[in-house]
Amino acid sequence: MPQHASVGRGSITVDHLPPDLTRELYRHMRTARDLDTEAVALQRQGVFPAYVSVRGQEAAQVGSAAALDPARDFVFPTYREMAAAQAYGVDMVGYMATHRALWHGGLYDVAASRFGAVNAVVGGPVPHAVGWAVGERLRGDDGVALAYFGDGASSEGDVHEAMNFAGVYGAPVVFFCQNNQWALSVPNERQVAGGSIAARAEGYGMPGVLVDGNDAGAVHHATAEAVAHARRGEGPTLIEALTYRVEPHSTSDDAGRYRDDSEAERWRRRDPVALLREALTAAGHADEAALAEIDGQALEEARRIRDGVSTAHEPDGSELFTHVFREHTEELTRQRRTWKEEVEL
Amino acid sequence: MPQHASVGRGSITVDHLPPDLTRELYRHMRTARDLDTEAVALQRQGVFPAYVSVRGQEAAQVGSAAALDPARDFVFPTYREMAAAQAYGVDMVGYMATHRALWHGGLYDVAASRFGAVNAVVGGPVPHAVGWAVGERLRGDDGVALAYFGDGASSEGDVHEAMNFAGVYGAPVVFFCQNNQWALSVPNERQVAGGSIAARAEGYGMPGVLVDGNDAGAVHHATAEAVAHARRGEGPTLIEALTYRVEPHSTSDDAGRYRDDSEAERWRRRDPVALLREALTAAGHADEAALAEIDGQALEEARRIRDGVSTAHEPDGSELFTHVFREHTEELTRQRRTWKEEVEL
Amino acid sequence: MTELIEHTADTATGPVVELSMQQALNRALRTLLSENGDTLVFGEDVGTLGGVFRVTDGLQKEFGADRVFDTPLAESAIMGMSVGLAMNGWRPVPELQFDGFAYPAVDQIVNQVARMNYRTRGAMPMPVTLRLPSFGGIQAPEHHGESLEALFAHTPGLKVAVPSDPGEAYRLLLQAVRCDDPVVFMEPKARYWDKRPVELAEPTEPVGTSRVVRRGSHGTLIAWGAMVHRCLQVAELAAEDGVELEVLDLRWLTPLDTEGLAASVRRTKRAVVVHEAPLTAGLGAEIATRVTDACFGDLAAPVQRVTGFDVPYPAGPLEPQYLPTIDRVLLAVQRTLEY
Amino acid sequence: MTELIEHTADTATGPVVELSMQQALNRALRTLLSENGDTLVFGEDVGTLGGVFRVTDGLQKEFGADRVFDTPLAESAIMGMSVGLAMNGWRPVPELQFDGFAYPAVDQIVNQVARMNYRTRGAMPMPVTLRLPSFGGIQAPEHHGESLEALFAHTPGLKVAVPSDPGEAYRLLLQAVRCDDPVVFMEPKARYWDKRPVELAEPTEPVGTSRVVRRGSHGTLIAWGAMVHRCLQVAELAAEDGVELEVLDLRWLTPLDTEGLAASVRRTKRAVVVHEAPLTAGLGAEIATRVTDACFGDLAAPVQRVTGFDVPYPAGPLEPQYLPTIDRVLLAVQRTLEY
Ligand SMILES: Cc1ncc(C[n+]2csc(CCOP(=O)(O)OP(=O)(O)O)c2C)c(N)n1
Ligand SMILES: Cc1ncc(C[n+]2csc(CCOP(=O)(O)OP(=O)(O)O)c2C)c(N)n1
Ligand SMILES: [Mg+2]
Ligand SMILES: [Mg+2]
Repeated sequence: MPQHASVGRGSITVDHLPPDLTRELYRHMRTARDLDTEAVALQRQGVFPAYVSVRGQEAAQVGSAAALDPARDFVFPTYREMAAAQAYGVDMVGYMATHRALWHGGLYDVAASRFGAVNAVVGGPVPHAVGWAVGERLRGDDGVALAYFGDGASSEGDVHEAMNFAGVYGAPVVFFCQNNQWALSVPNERQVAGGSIAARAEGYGMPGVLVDGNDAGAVHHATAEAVAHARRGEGPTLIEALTYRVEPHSTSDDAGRYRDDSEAERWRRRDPVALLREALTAAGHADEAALAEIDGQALEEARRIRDGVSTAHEPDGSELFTHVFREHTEELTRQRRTWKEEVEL
Repeated sequence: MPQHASVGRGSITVDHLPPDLTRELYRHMRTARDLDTEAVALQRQGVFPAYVSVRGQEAAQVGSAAALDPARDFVFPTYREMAAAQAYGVDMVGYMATHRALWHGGLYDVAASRFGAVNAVVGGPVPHAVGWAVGERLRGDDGVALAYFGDGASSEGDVHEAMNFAGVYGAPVVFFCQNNQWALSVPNERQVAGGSIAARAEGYGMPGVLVDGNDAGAVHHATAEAVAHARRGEGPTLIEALTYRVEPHSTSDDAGRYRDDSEAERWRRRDPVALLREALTAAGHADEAALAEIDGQALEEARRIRDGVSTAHEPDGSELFTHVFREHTEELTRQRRTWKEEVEL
Repeated sequence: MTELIEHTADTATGPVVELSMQQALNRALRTLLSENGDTLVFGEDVGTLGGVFRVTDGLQKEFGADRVFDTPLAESAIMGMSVGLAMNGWRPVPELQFDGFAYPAVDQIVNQVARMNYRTRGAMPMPVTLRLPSFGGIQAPEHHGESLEALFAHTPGLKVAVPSDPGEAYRLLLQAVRCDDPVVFMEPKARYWDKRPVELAEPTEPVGTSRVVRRGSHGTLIAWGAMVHRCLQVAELAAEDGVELEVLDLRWLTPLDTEGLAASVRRTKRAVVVHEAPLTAGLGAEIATRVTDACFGDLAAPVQRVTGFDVPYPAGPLEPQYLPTIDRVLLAVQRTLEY
Repeated sequence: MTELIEHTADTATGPVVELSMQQALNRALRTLLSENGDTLVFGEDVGTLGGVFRVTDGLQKEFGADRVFDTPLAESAIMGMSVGLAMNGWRPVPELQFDGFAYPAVDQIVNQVARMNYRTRGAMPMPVTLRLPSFGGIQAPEHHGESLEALFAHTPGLKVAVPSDPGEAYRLLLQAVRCDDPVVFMEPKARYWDKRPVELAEPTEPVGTSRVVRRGSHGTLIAWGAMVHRCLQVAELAAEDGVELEVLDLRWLTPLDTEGLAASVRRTKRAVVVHEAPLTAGLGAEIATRVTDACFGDLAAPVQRVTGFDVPYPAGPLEPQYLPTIDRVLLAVQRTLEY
């Protein structure tokens, strides 16, 4: 089933990809990794009330997001797509604001980024991608929608409805499932009947692709093919990127209660960032000096984002009322007055 | 894919089934057919506010329901399972009461019949079947749940969630889809991505069976196998019985607005009742005299049911309040008093 | 007898035609599809069939299957698709076939449609109008007679409109679809076939205003949808006994016209609110509370509620025993008068 | 200062232990699983993990994975499965992980769980207790701070309970699960970790009764869940100024204790209802209406409501500006006193 299997558990290859692209992938993955580390620290320091780590999923996210065209495509994320946002060019201070709980959904410009607001409803945004894609085709444009979702989300009715709609309408959607093998405390074998999410694709008459989610090059290739397929008007594709959530579900979670860390430890050894770094060297796409320079830039960028989000202004309480409606109501004006008199006082 | 294909569009065979069983199937199908005719007439006479015909689907319903054991299994119907109810032994006066709008769900005893209340939410009862089946296995009993649903229902999130649950729990469920090729005005090609509901089964790791839904013997065989499979503890099966809704969606519908009657006409010629009648004769399971006798009994039974439902008492208004709760509330007692004083007055 | 305030030929500024509500809605959709190429109409059976109530009759033929189309049978995806279409610049007008089948879509409506503009701080407006054939009175099957207005009115980010006659239906639908906020447009099924002279003119009264459909001084009947007609019947009967009732058609449940309600009740000193939904936590409570708050010193009696009972919506013969009857409303009027 | 009415060691008939609400609920589930072999506990992450709030901690180990189990991630199926289990004679106690994720299950809750007993005329009772971690106050992500009580209270066929402290949580959960009707059991997340002495005794007060948690004569504060604690803080402060407020913990939202409410307000003549949900069409309107109806002649001022605003539940720093604050409740008290 995997159409672009990696050459083995111990190494990957990026020989099939242009050197500058692979260096870009590496830069984004490295930045996301460093930012993830900073974010966990910010949570420990009490700056973030909670955080969901993307560690170990950088290849799946960066490999896929980098296969899109941020000028015409559109991404529909869940709550765990920090590395995808980074690769796609989202304002990361605005993105991380959601983890500081400054604003549900984040503070980046969703319209300009063409990257949906952080969405906490598991499965919920998947039909949005289909609607967006249907709208794109209606207008005769060639953008592609990519919906991220998890193995747990695959159980939700909305994901089925969305895939069926996409199949019926032949909509240009890439359903990108990061199967990190856990949905909070529930492993695949108690979540996914039949054991394969990619295998569901056939039932909707669309291609299903299983890809090594820790192999950035393989993910990129699979996604680029699916995007091209959709752009040509040939309809949706379902990609299952097999990866692993090496951290607990979130900083509030205690993974020791439900899984043996040795499993996570095995996957930590298949670290996608390290794998890509080695592959870059092996392919001759970058030498140690070039990689060290990227590492330095990534760390600097991660720290810039960290500082930005740590010092961002809290929204004013009046913002409670600002965006409820486009066309304001007297009732909310009255309530805003109450707020001003009673709460701000 | 069809595991029990009929011998051709023009005829079916029942050679593989016991003679008495095939006569029973015929008797139920004939009764359902006659009752359907009576029901349409009752609607025209204004006795029923509306009616949903099962004409053309008798083989799919009777063939499947007769493969169950009404003493230990449980059926979860939609709103179009009159023939299944008839074959399963449900009190048909009580069943038809739902079409006279005497009580939503019908007036038969759901617990004693082991046949769920008529359910108007498309897809809604499918997860109930899974819950019932999970409960059956927890208790160590060997009953099987059968959920009926339509091709349209296959698009609902609930049906996906139910199949995934059944797969994960290995629950003894038969998912029985009557693909009558129309969901109100929407044909399969605009409803079912990929074109096959049975093909979805693989994605849940369960057997998927496509069967000729107008071949009562084939349906019975396929269902009996699925039931045995479930009873042995081997989990769920998805059966797609390909049939056709030869009548409009309901008596309120005008099918001429969305389909050419010539298609329906072709299917009317594949009438499942006539096909079975011929097959019985061909197999030597019944001669013309025996068949005529069954025809007479069926008509008599249909008329008995018609008369029963036509003359059934309307429920008293106080019944509005009787079954809201098992443990009564003062508020409802008060409202019942209001009703008595203000409405009954 | 007091005057009956209606948009009729006398005050008309547009052509007046005799239309049922279902036809008036169809006309409004034609106007909307014509005037704005971004408007899309879709849902179960709205295309080829023209909808089970024929509200979308002929629209696919006129505007093409790109603009007016059938969906597969999945309510949550219909609303989810609406979100995505709106994010891509379209103005979706989805239909959910019946009130009771809005429940499977509640997550998308409440968690997504209603708050996407908020979540994105205005970057992703949701000019979605959900057309929802609603309420009871037609002896329909289970789940075909539900009143969900309290749920929608309680959901921040949604607006809610309910027409009570063909003319209102025409004008309110124009306003709803043109509004850049999501609107739940609840169509009273029981009034679909009711014919009236309709002025095919632009709406003139702002979103969120109620209207007085009959003037009176002894009390105010407050209603929406099919209950407006019932209240007019009550007022007619009461007038025979010399009791002059004002009838207020709320028509916008969000935003709620608190000032309009208060102005009427301040004059009449008595109010009865009538709705089909069950009593407890129904919108009647909100209205009673607002009226009481605004008119506390003026109220001669507590606001009365005449509503459905706290029971699941019943089948055929029980339906008239569940819905507010003329008698029950008259009794409530009597209670306020004799308080 | 007036007396504080609490189940504490003084009145105890069972062993008294110091427990958080989350622990008290865990104890109640152990009691329930022990006493009735038909009771099943399931939901997302309730098995191996013991629930994200640890309410089901240790239960799978103690009662086995047949009785306490994880489900796949699908709320509608969790409630749909509950219906089927109940139809097969079990007593399901499903959990939906957070309030905001009850929305995908609304169809099964409203159209199926709430009316299966009705639809089958008593043949298929639904002794389902839906445990729903609810309400805000913990700076959680979006959809983790919602108040759905108005929707549930408006749904015929459902009962709704909300504990406000550990002892109440223990007793109410016993009552809810033993009840043969479906109960939505809303657990105030903000109070999960609040420790109190809990009497592990049988509930003695019937389903549907409220309780007075503090006596007073100048006005009644009405609340449920975490807002009960807030009202007690308000009463404490008011008492310093010589204003004695009664605090009424509603605890059962359905059936609603109209008589208990009226009895208190008839004495105090003033009422303030406090809830986290948005104002419009919130349950506060129902309570205000009932109180007004029952105490019309006695009320010195209209019933005041202090509630969340009509906006989507906000993120972190805005949360305290959204939820009713002590100051806002005090201002409402002042308004009623000065009316
Ligand atoms: C509809 C819904 N139900 C429940 C939750 C609570 N929840 C948050 S994340 C999660 C697990 C999701 O697993 P998966 O889809 O595999 O994504 P992952 O966390 O592994 O990235 C759950 C149950 C939710 N956010 N949304
Ligand atoms: C959840 C839901 N949505 C919409 C409807 C309205 N409706 C009733 S039957 C029907 C078509 C169902 O088609 P299918 O599942 O194929 O069953 P069939 O009528 O062909 O037996 C629709 C849309 C409904 N009853 N329930
Ligand atoms: Mg996962
Ligand atoms: Mg069909």
